[in-house]
Amino acid sequence: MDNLKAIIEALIFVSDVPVTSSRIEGVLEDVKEKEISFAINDLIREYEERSGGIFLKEVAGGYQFRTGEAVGSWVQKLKGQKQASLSPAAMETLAVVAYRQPVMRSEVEKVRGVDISGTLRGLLEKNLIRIVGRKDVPGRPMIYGTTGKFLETFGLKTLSDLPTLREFKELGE
Amino acid sequence: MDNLKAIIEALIFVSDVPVTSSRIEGVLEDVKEKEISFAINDLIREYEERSGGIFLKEVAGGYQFRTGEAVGSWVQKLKGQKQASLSPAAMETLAVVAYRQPVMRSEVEKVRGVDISGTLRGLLEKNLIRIVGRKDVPGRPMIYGTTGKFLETFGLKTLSDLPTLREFKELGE
Amino acid sequence: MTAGAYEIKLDIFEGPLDLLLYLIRKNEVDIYDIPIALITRQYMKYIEAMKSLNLDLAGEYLVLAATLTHIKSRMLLPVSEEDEKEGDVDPREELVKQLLEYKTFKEAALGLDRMNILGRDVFGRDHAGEELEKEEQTLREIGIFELVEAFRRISLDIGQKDLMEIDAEKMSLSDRINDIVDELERRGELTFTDLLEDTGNRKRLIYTFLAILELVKLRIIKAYQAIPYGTIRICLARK
Repeated sequence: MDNLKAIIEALIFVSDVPVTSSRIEGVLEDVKEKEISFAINDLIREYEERSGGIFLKEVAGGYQFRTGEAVGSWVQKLKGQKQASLSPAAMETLAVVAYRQPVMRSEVEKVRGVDISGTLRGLLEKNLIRIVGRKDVPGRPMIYGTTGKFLETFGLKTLSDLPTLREFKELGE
Repeated sequence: MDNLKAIIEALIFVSDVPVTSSRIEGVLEDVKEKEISFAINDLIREYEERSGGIFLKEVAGGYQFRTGEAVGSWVQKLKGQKQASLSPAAMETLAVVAYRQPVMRSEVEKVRGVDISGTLRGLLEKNLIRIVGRKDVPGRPMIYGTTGKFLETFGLKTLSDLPTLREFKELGE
Repeated sequence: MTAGAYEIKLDIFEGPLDLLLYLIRKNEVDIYDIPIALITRQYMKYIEAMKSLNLDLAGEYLVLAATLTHIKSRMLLPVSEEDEKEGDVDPREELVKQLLEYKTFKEAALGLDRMNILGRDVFGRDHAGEELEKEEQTLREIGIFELVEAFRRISLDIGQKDLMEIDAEKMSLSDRINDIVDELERRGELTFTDLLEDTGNRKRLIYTFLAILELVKLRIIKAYQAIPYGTIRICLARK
């Protein structure tokens, strides 16, 4: 493997968060942006073709190594305790925040028809959503949006990678 | 790649400590010890031949992925730029300064119940807080407040965008 | 049906709208043409079942019960001339709209759940056991939640009442104080009029004045006059 690809592979491997190409550029000062992006795409393709236990993925605006879906249950077994998934209620609140952001708590409650303080707090604690500011209306209510961790958790490159709401509307009818 | 190798690769990849072959055997109950050891040796050889940024190594009685020596200096460079969060202690000091500003050190210490010289210096160095002046009492103690960098770090437009404790409580505990 | 027949279903609903959707699906009726009398009757039975089991019935269930009853009564009324003039609105319209919207987001939530979730379906490397680098040069984006959580934590420890309520007005004053200090750091000296002039509204003017008073009191700024009734000049005290 050429040296550039080897370096990039190692940089992505050691990081605990998705590594952005600008961070890689910051380390490899003299290398052109284009060369770096070529090398990354080469690596992604190689792992894809090899079809092993790990893959290089583009998520949350960066790059990260992850295990493949096919081996997930074995990793789960190694890790022991089952990872706490989000409850359906939390997932509903998250869906409304994700699609309607920036959104006020009252708007989410109107859609779901229930009080959402519990799920909102849980999602804030898990760092899947965050307070993005206040709305310029009387009472200046807080507004919420999703985080980079949300993109990372759901394996999305950007928010525009979310399936459109229209797709779900059709599903529902 | 065959399925067994893919699983083993994933199991070793996800762990932060070397994975022993007996742990792998524990996950793959029905697979013979010999098959597992063959698969691991295959993987080691493949990474060796590929000569990329990461290698599979036998260390401390187990197996672990590590970056290659050739790329070590680049990894060091990335780690030097590591983005860090604030310690809980620093976060508490920052919270008191943010909500109570303009505030004296002694007031923060009274609230936190500990000496804060360390966290205060750290926050000043990170340019999250600053000295805004001195109070006109004996000893002329310094008064602290937050900076523009503070607002930027927390994604706030103004200090009045900070949630009040009342709002925070409404999220339930 | 007895209360027991509903019992098993109670905790699978995410709220009143979810229960309503379930009833519509169960009866295989058209969401755009809900037989309101039938659905209301069944809905009420669930509510009664919850009550008889002494379940903590969330207020939202009762609100929807009232809405359903109201729609039902409106549908029984003969259409008056006034209604005709208003375009003959179906009393169910608003509810159907709300249900459809909720249904879309419920599907979206299921869609999220079907994705490959990190930590459940796919895994990254565990970095917990690795030594942390001591150098902290840049700060990552930190959520305000962490900051408030830290503040709440200590407020609980201390239990001081005055710590508990920080109102927006105090923060607005802090904003103005910081603005003035910033401006003085940049320009060295300002006149009293400079500071009061650029204030667009009355509220801001008051905050500016209070901020100057606070800053003088704390000896963060110095205000001086060369001659009586002359220009008031303001500069930072620490320089």
